[in-house]
Amino acid sequence: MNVQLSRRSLLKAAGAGVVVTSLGALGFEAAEAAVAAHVRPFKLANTTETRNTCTYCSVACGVILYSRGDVRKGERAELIHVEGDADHPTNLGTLCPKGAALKDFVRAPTRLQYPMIRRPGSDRFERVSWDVALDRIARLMKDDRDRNFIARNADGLAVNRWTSTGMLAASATTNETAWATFKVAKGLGIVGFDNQARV
Amino acid sequence: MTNSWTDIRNTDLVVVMGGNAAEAHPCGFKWVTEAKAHRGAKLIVIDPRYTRTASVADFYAPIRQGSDIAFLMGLIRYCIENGKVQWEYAKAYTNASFIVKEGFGYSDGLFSGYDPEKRDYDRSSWDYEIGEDGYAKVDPTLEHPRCVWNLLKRHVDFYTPEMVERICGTPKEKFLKVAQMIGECSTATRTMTSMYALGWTQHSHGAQNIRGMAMLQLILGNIGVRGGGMNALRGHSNIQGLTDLGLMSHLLTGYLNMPTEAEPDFETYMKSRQFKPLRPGQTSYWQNYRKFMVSFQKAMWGSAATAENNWCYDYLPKLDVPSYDVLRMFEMMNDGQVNGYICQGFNPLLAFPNRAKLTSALSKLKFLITMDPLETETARFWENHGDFNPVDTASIQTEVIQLPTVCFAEDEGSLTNSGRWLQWFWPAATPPGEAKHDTRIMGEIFLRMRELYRKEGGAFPDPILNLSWEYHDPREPEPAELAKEINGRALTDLTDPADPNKVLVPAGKQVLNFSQLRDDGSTMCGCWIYSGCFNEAGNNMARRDNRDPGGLGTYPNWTWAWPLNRRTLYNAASADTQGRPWDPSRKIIEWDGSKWVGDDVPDIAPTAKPGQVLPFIMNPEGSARLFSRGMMRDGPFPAHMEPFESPVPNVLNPRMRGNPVARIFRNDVAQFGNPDEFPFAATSYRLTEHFHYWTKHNRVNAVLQPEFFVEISEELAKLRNVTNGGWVRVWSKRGEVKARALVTKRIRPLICDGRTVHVVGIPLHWGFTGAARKGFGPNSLTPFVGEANIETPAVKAFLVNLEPSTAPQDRPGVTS
Amino acid sequence: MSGSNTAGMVDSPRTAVSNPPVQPVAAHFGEADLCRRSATRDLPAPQRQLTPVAKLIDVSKCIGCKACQSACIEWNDTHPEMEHNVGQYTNPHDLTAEMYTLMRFTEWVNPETDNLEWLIRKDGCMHCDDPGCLKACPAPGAIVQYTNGIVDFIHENCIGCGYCIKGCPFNIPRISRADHRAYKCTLCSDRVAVGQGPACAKSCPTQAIVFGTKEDMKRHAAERVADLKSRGFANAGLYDPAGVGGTHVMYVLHHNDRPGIYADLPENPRISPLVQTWKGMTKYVGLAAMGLMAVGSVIHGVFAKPNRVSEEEERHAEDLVEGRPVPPPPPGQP
Amino acid sequence: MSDQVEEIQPGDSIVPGKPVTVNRYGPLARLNHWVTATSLILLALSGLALFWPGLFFLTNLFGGGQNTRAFHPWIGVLLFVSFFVFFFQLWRANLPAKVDIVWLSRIRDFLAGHEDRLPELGKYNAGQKFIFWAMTGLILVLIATGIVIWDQYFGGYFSIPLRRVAVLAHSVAAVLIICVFILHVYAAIWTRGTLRAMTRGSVTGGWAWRHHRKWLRQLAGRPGTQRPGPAE
Repeated sequence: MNVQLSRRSLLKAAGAGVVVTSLGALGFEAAEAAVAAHVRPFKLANTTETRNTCTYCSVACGVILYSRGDVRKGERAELIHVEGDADHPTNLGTLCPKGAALKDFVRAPTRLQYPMIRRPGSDRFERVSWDVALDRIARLMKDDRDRNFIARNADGLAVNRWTSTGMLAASATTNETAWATFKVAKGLGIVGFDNQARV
Repeated sequence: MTNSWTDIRNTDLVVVMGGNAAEAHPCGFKWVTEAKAHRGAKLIVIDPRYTRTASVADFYAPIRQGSDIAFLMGLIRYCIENGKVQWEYAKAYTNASFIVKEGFGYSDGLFSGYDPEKRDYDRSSWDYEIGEDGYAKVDPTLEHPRCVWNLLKRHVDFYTPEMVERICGTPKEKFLKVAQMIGECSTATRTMTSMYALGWTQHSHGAQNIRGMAMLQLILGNIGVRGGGMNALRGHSNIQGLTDLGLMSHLLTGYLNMPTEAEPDFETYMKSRQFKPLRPGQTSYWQNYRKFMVSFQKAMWGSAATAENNWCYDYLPKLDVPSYDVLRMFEMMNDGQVNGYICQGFNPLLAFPNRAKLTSALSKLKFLITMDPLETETARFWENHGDFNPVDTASIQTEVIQLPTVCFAEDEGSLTNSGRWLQWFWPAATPPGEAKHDTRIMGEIFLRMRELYRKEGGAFPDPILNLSWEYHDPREPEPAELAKEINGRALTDLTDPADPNKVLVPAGKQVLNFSQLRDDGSTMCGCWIYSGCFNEAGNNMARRDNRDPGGLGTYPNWTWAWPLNRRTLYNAASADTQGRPWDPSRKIIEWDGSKWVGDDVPDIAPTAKPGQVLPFIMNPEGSARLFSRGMMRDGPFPAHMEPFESPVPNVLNPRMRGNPVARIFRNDVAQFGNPDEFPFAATSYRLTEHFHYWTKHNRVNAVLQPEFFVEISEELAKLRNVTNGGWVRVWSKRGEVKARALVTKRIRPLICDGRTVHVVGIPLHWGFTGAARKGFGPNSLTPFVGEANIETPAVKAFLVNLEPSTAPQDRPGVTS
Repeated sequence: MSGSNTAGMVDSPRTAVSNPPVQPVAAHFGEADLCRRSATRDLPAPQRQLTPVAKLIDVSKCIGCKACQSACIEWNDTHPEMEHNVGQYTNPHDLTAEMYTLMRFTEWVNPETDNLEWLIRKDGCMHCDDPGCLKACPAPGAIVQYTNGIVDFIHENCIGCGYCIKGCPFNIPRISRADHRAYKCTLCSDRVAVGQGPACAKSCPTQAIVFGTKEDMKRHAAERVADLKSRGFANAGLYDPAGVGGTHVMYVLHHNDRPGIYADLPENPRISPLVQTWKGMTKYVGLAAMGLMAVGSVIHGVFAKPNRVSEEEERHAEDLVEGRPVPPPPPGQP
Repeated sequence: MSDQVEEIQPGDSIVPGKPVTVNRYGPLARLNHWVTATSLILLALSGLALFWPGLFFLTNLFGGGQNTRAFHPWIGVLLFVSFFVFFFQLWRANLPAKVDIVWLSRIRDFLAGHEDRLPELGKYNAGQKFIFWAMTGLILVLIATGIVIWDQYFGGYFSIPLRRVAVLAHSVAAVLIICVFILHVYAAIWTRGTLRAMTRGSVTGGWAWRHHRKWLRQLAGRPGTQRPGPAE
């Protein structure tokens, strides 16, 4: 973290101008005079770089994610910056206003963290464990499938349709996730199965 | 896209119509500005609004939303009339010379065989005359009155520049300027590219918009060449991939189709698909359908799929309707016929039309499961947010389970971009809290259900119990494992048909690509068009060699493109009937006397002689279709159709509303508005500062475009006493929104058929969750009707009314 | 990136030819390369002259996507406020201490063609060769200029007086309400110092913003101007105003004959004569005046004998008070 | 301009004795004077520090540049308030009179110490009046322009061109007021016996007889200031 940043955040914490000015009186000025006239230290020093692809549109710009920590080494890693990949033939390192701010998408305060259940009629979500959530889902789905599965049509023809539960697949998940999702959904006989391509 | 993003740099003329590339795909648009700067290319924008793309265009022409077909047919008429046709290409590579059956006809905007009761056509007359030899009859001289070329000439004759102006509101001289610029691209050495997106697809006649331009491109000889093609700018990072992998109601992987009730057994299903060539010596690649289908079924059910049980053909659901698309599902939901719904990274409450109907439908569910990295309006559809989501929470009995997933930064795998490049990426961050990979969630749900079926039995458990699920950790299949499955492998030694002792692929090894797939169950392959992405050479999607030998933006060794790492589709059409490139300076491949060579993978058998084997190998004709036979529900030629909500009647046939064969549900008809009540023509679109409903969660993008607004002309503002930056209420037959008014010179009233048409522009990025200010989406207003062939919601042209108003109110105690 | 420059198919000058380093790198320039330092008289002459750099903003290629704003916020970790929509695309509505660059949108109907032109200009520090902010700054070392032309604010030395605002011919610097220091575009001096282009230039999707040596940028601008002229923009040209000694942020304008239409880009920017006088003459004349005043007094004090009250005058006063006769007022006085 | 200037002000009075003393300034006036004087000095120091880079080191007196920038305007406000309280006490006695012209025309005699050649003066001579009105005018200019360039609170209210005019005017006015200040201080020192007027508040009878005889005569002429009673 470079001096100016730590300084500025400190100031934010300090808030009021009075506090700020008094910092001067406390000799804060002198303390930083040393680094003063130097350009800001380069903030990507000692970060881990990872090749990734922008999650938004289908130009699929190459991006480099800079993080503290390295997930490949099993460490906890925190994303600190995102930049276009200069080696990528399509975007040549450039990014659009969305891509350039990918970091704040990943670190949005509204990122979901825990499974939640909203009970019928309730006005709130309640946190539950993954096991509770997944068991509940499996049960709800099986019961509905068993109750409403259409094995044969009027003419006695095997049609094996499950129409009373539907699924919308994501548009930003990987092909690999899509294939796994496809297998499960079609395997269960879900016909109301669609994705963003329709929109 | 038939071409790649980087290929756009090779064009001479960019036509952006039905899209807004600069705004929605800025980094891809770079190649337009490069072509302008370094090839002297020109850019034309045709749009109801003067967009960001228009701001850097050489020429801008306004058009009324939904009237594109008339404009495009007008262009074709202009080209034919003024000899702006690449004759050698059009004659050799299109079905211009094919003779159409007796009985095919067209009048009052309708083709032969229309049944108003069924709202459908009997398409039997829309086909070629077949000779005794079983081949389609052709007249290379193009003199036969019923040859496609002459039918086309007659069909487009109606669309004179005057008629175009009358329908589209585009001033005649502006239309002619566009036509003249486009006409220049009919020579072999000038190419034009078409960049379009949802501005064309989201109409009840969306597919015909695109066909219109495709036909024009064929006439100009611009398909298969560098700097040409039809380039659909897909919206999401992997929407192409999910479509390729068949995550749709009517599809299986690689554009194989879901069986229907009309195909009770495997052979019947097969018969209607292995098309025989319609002309001598043509490829008709779909003859390999069976290999792909069987390999796919082996990938699904492994050893359970045998020749005896038709490779588990019965396990596949059989459709009784064309598709259980999203609109149909929400209609059924609203009817109480759907109990459960799973939204994986999807926010239908804002994405689909008629929000009031969506809310009512979701409220009738027993359970809703959402998987997402972010809060979504859908997961909280039951939560009251005052005007922004006026629901009675207590009365909604839906159980909602919200599951946190990772996002790209914490995930690994491949995404398929608009140019069909499959690009592998790696994780960089630790997921927040307890967020999990989608693969883990799907795995866990599947394993739990399989376990329940093992223990309890239940309705037709076989496809579940036998689903092939052999992964290192069944709870969470690894991306590489899945990718290898998609590529396919040999299940037994694959021997050379010529020499049984020669093993081409040993059992258990990855197949090289789909050319090695078999229909005898000896191979498995998840998605044939992706076969080759992860073979014995390794993960080709992870390749990062960005060298460009030809210097024309091919990048053959950068990741991997489907099919077979081919970068330009139909590239065999980039050479003439002798195999010489139309434009040597933009060569893709050429015939060296014995085989095709060049820096892209030929889109034709490597040794197929030019002139004999035609380039459009997926078609039984071998040529491209100006006349699409019975392939489309709404006509073999595009004919002008108005939106279901239009400010003017259809000049071809005033009794015709919208697309005559588009599916509409009874209750929705009552919700169509008329111009007397809703005088203004609205359209919905994206802004460059935001991505759908995602970036409103991002503080930076929220700062760059903080608050919902609608764009109107100075004239309309005057008409309704609206002040710039003030609040307005916009309402349709289906709902209302309150927005800030942005009064602009970039929108101007159009004169269509003698009436003034005011356009209202409604961006779509706001909701009631996230960092940006609370707002509405246009889907509170849009009609619940889909495209006639593919059911894409028609949300680009509808009617609204507008008046000054007060600010919307959040629920008591919340200030927004 | 080898590929895309072959076979005569050159693309635009590339701001980022390589990805940023992640291993620690020493800055390529620093204190020793200052050619100007605010409120500092005897600044040691730099030992070397860095190649002048420049950012070229080609307004004719700009699609107004705001990637530059986004990249700027992210690189500098600023937190601009979320405002309201007030009927315009320009957001935030003005430069702030947290928003160093801004797309300014102007809808202009060209009187010659009657066509609408959507003029979009990226506003921000122009890095003048003769920086008014630096001239006006009273705090030693708060504003510096490197020999490559970058004008940088050294916030630790800034006292928040706002003189830079008065000195700037382009109305760029903004004072932070949080820490009372002036902020503006640094031309990403920290990136340039390790061989990377500014964040905005790197992100720019259409490469309307490019960065390089000033010479290269002028050459590239010439090509762009030629292209624009060929497309009918007879007055296309390069905006590199001489009034401030030229700038290290330049514009290619389709209508270089009237910069004013691009959200009031100054026709002929120069440091205000008022500021010149204030920082020049006033300073010297003023000090002289005060000096003379002091010296004059001293001299008078030395040569003229002090103005003392005599015994006699005390007596007169006593007499007056006691009522004894005293000298009368001189005639003609009450 | 008239001669009917009210020379005597509340609090002015003679105290008989050897020597006679004359009360010239009450405690409030003196307090005002010194508050004003102190703030003027602080303003000069902080102002010069921001005006002349060579004097920037003076900011250390205030705890650094940030503090100097923050304090200077507030001291200015203090000066303004304090001076104007002072002003309302003195302004009448400082109204110009005919005699001031005569005095000015013979300023050389004054500087040479021949006050006997000058007409008898009231409480203030023309020089003192000049200082009084100069201070008044300049302080008004300084506070007005000061507010225009006080970015922390008024940055948004004034156009940049106006702020440029203001900052120039502010510095010119500052230079002038410092000159006036020097003049004032020197005169007080050169004219011996003056300082005690602002310290003890009184001067000697002789000082009054020499410099402001008319004022003294008027005081003496007032009932109650006659010779002491028999009690002495």
